Amino acid sequence: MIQQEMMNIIKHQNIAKDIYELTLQGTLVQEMGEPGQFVHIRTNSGVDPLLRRPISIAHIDKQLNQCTLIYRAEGKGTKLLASHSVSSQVDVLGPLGNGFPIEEIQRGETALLVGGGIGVPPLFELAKQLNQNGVKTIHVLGFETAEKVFYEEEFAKLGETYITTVDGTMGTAGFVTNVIDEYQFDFHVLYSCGPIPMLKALEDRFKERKGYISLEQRMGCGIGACFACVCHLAEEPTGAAYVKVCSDGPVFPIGKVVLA
Amino acid sequence: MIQQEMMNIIKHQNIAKDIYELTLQGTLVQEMGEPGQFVHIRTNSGVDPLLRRPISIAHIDKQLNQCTLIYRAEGKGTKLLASHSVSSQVDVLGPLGNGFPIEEIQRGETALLVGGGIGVPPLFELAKQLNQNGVKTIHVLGFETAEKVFYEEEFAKLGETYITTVDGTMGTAGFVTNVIDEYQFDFHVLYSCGPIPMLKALEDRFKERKGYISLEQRMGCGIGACFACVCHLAEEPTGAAYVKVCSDGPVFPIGKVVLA
Amino acid sequence: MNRLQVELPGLSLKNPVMPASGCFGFGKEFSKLYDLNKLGAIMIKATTEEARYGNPTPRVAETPAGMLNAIGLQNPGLEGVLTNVLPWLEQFDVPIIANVAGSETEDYVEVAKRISLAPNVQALELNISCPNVKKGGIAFGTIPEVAQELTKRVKEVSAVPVYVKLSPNVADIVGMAQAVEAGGADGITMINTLLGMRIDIKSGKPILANKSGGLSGPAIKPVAIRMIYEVSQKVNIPIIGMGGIESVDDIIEYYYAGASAVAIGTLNFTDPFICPRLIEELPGKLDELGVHHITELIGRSWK
Amino acid sequence: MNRLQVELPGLSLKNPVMPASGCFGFGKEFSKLYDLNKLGAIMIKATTEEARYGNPTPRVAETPAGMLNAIGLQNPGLEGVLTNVLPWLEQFDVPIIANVAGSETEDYVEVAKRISLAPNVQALELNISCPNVKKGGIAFGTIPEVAQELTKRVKEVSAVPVYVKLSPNVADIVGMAQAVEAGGADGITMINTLLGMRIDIKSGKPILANKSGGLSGPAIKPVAIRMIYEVSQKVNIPIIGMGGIESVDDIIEYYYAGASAVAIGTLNFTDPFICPRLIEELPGKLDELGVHHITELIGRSWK
Ligand SMILES: Cc1cc2nc3c(=O)[nH]c(=O)nc-3n(C[C@H](O)[C@H](O)[C@H](O)COP(=O)(O)OP(=O)(O)OC[C@H]3O[C@@H](n4cnc5c(N)ncnc54)[C@H](O)[C@@H]3O)c2cc1C
Ligand SMILES: Cc1cc2nc3c(=O)[nH]c(=O)nc-3n(C[C@H](O)[C@H](O)[C@H](O)COP(=O)(O)OP(=O)(O)OC[C@H]3O[C@@H](n4cnc5c(N)ncnc54)[C@H](O)[C@@H]3O)c2cc1C
Ligand SMILES: Cc1cc2nc3c(=O)[nH]c(=O)nc-3n(C[C@H](O)[C@H](O)[C@H](O)COP(=O)(O)O)c2cc1C
Ligand SMILES: Cc1cc2nc3c(=O)[nH]c(=O)nc-3n(C[C@H](O)[C@H](O)[C@H](O)COP(=O)(O)O)c2cc1C
Ligand code: FES
Ligand code: FES
Repeated sequence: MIQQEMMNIIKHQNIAKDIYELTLQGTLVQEMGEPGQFVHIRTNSGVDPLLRRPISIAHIDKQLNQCTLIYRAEGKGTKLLASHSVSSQVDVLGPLGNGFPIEEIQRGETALLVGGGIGVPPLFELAKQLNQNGVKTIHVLGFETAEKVFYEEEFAKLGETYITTVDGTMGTAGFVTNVIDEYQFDFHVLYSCGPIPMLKALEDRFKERKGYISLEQRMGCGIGACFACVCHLAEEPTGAAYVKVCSDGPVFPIGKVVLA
Repeated sequence: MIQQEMMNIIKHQNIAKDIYELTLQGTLVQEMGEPGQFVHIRTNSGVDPLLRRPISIAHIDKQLNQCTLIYRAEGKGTKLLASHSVSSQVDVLGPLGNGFPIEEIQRGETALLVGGGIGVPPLFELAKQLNQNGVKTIHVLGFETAEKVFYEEEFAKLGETYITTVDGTMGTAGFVTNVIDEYQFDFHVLYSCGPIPMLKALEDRFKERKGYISLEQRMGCGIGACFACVCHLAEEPTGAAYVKVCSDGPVFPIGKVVLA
Repeated sequence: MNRLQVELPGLSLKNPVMPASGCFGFGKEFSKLYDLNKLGAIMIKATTEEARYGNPTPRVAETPAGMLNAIGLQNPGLEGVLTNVLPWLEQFDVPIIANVAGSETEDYVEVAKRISLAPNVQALELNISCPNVKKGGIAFGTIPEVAQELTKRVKEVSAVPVYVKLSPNVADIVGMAQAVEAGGADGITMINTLLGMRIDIKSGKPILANKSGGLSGPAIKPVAIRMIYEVSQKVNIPIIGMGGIESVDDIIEYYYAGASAVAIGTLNFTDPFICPRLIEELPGKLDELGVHHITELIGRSWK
Repeated sequence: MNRLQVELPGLSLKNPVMPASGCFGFGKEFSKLYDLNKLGAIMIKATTEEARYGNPTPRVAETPAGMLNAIGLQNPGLEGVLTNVLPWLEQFDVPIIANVAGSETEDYVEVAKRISLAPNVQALELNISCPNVKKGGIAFGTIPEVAQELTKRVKEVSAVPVYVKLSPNVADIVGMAQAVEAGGADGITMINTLLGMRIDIKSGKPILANKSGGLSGPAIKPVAIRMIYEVSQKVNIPIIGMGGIESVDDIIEYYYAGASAVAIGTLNFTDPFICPRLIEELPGKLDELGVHHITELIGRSWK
């Protein structure tokens, strides 16, 4: 069930250029399930900024009632969020949306996880849950530049991990697709989250394969009421049919929605 | 000279119901002179609240580069200000306006200081400076109720001090004028700051005497540029002549301006 | 006696707080968060004759103390609303105010006629901010004669009282209000959004795919208060006020200005529990103000 | 070459940033804070024929991300401005844009004729938001024909180019802009304030003594951007844009929308050093955007 809670900040640190890791504690964590869900965070108590910010859940620890978010402090809201100190509280609405279906892959099979930039965080909880289920995970993670890379070691502990940077300052130079095209990984299910061009490149390559992608969209409510975040369905790209990223997604099967 | 400075919060505490004492440090303190000047404080970094808040200077310590403000956390801005913690910074513009003329009274003479509510703070620095000049000060301080009384001991150290509370929970029940009418103090100069009805009552009683009152007015700029804070002159109550509370005041001689 | 009970044409409200149209969908999502029976009423999302997908995304952009939206009246169409939405809402003991939109007078008339017959629809809210296709895209809501005529036509067919929702994008709001009153409106709801735009610094293009959108939220509250203050003194029909409400103080301010009930839009996104929270806080506020019944506050600023 | 240099009718600006009328007095107070020579220009406070005290106080009220003002055009009158204010400003190498106001056409004409002859007044800014006394208080700025005629009359007597300042309180801002262009305006400044009100919860009365006032500040920026975006595509005269500017990003947004220069109003109160600060930050922003000269940005959102 969706809850609203003033969650306690347990840890809050800068882990790469403009990238922050935020650990929150509260009973809302008990409602979290699938990897790939997100929370909607109020970054300020006033009305400026007015809207909440959607941030994926990167790690869940139900025992401790804690979850971790990883976000980039870029605009007004996320910069304000970054200024919150440990032991203060933030207003969190969640968990929201539907995550990556982990039951779609069997023990012993291999999952290819492809993330770009701030699309990487939800893949961490996904990798953990898949590994717990005995699924082998291969991680291909793309970043802009070395100083923006995060969690490479954490991922490496869970499976083969390939880093790419656009400027070649770490790992393979170029995009995640460079690694994918080069290594031609053998996998059963693809899971991905990242910028639209990356997701499109993946769809082009793997449209016949089983796969799930997580989308971003500017949001109002985050719960399905305002119709800010709709996408057309691929089967009816100009019709009245739609899905909402916030409540039907953010994760959809490859090829289901029009990537605009 | 008026300066803008990010001043350090050295001390910040709740000293009575909704009343906070805030000690700031910065070079701007060196510009402070007359008691009764004020500073214009930005209570937030964003645009909500948009305007600065005018707060009187209650105490100046040039040696330590520190000044103290006393304010009531009531509305949006002052409540936000109250949430600032020690060692954080606030954006201060000041010192602004013209304070109480202390050279208008001689060593050995007596000053009657009358304050109401959050009009009391500037009288504290005034009392100190007058005492330094060898002027005797009598303080009549009015509050709503006992739990909102502050600085009664600090004032008592500097001279005879009478407290009034509207509900009679401390000191004389009623208004400052009750004490004034009862004791018929002998004084050379009156100095006062507080709500308009109080100032009017004082003007009624002492219009022939030498005295100075400090006014409040909703402000835009605080520096004399926006004309938000004007008052008519008593000699020409409907003409085009005016004074600005922020830059000509906030302190005016008794009888000079129309109290509206 | 219920201190928050408000009687308006067609609407017997247990309290005067309702979600504004378009900010609450058709109630389904919020019904998972709290009991919709707590609400005074529900203004459902605009219904048009045909189903609409609406505008391309991005459809929202944030602004200082506000937001822009250009949803484009996405809705399942009259048929869909009648068969799926309204029957589902019947489980709640809450009057429904159906927001009616269209591109031509005939659309409005058709939707109004049929939707007003639904058992739980107690009033219509005519969204006259829509551009009129036949008149070259000029909004119905900016020309008094056009708004009056539209109101009249809808009144002729509606089985329930008709509230007209005024657009603030006009020079003379009182003229508009008087025109719809003359057209037979039973009440007024105001304000709809102000027209606005935000441009992305990186791309140099408007953030909204639709380019411009409607500005809502606390930023527009002073505009709404001013308009309600003026209109309430010049018409004899009640006003449901909206625009940036975020606290009980805001509700009181709307009452003082001249509103008889209020709606909350954008703030449902920031705080999804805002409606029941403010309803709960209202009686305490009345105590603080020393009034027994909320209706005592109507128009105090000018009475 | 100066990357910020902008040439507009009558105005050769070393940079396109100037304080907006009414938010900077006549410059004296700010001259104590920084060197006014840094400014692109100064839009001085409205001048009327006779000296005015203006409205009773309170004259300002804060709103979410904005403020209301009802100063009421307080000023020392034409004579006072000519003898005291303008000569004092001659010490600065900054073009002065004189804001002209009145209650009747004749007032505007008289002020325009004489103030335009002052050596440092390089342009006039016609404040057409003032209520027209003869026309029953309807603002000049809400009726295109009236605005056009006023512009024409002022143009006939002015010794310098005339910019007309548009009020946003209209349904059709493009129509207004085209009317003043047809009247001979050399440029447009926009936007003036939106009409708004705040009511005090304790007293139940409007906070402003004047009841309603003009809404300014970041809250109105999306309205201004939308209007400039529309108007700049439909007129051939330059626009000086204003409304809630608080950062260089905002300046860039105004340029993208179609402005050729910008003015900063309310934010001078929040940050009295904002004008020189943003002027200093602008070149770095141009580098970031990869443009050499600021004029390259004009109208990018629609070009
Ligand atoms: C389902 C989902 C999950 C996400 N998970 C993460 C995550 O784990 N880590 C992370 O760093 N970011 C994540 N994002 C992106 C993140 O929401 C935006 O970067 C953030 O909202 C930008 O806010 P701001 O204050 O920095 O920018 P501003 O420019 O101040 O934002 C203005 C408005 O635009 C919206 N907006 C701007 N960029 C985006 C965007 N890319 N996607 C959606 N809305 C946007 C904001 O939410 C806000 O309403 C996610 C987005 C979605 C939709
Ligand atoms: C010269 C001067 C000196 C002052 N000194 C002190 C002091 O030492 N201690 C203290 O507690 N208060 C003082 N005040 C009053 C103080 O400025 C207001 O209480 C404060 O601005 C209210 O802000 P808020 O955020 O609580 O209220 P809000 O309701 O959020 O304020 C909204 C707007 O109204 C203005 N406003 C509201 N009340 C007043 C008021 N009484 N006077 C002026 N503006 C007001 C605010 O500045 C703001 O612009 C002084 C005022 C002036 C003019
Ligand atoms: C996302 C969104 C969608 C809206 N859709 C509609 C609509 O379909 N019909 C309508 O009359 N008003 C619509 N509105 C306007 C609101 O009902 C309301 O009049 C306006 O937003 C002002 O209130 P607020 O500031 O509380 O949001 C919409 C507003 C928003 C923010
Ligand atoms: C206190 C105040 C006084 C103003 N006085 C005038 C004026 O005399 N003439 C005028 O044309 N505009 C006047 N304005 C409007 C501003 O020049 C500007 O158009 C408007 O405030 C929008 O810009 P901003 O949001 O940056 O303030 C005034 C605005 C404020 C806040
Ligand atoms: S964000 Fe409101 S429906 Fe998705
Ligand atoms: S507050 Fe601006 S002139 Fe006094």
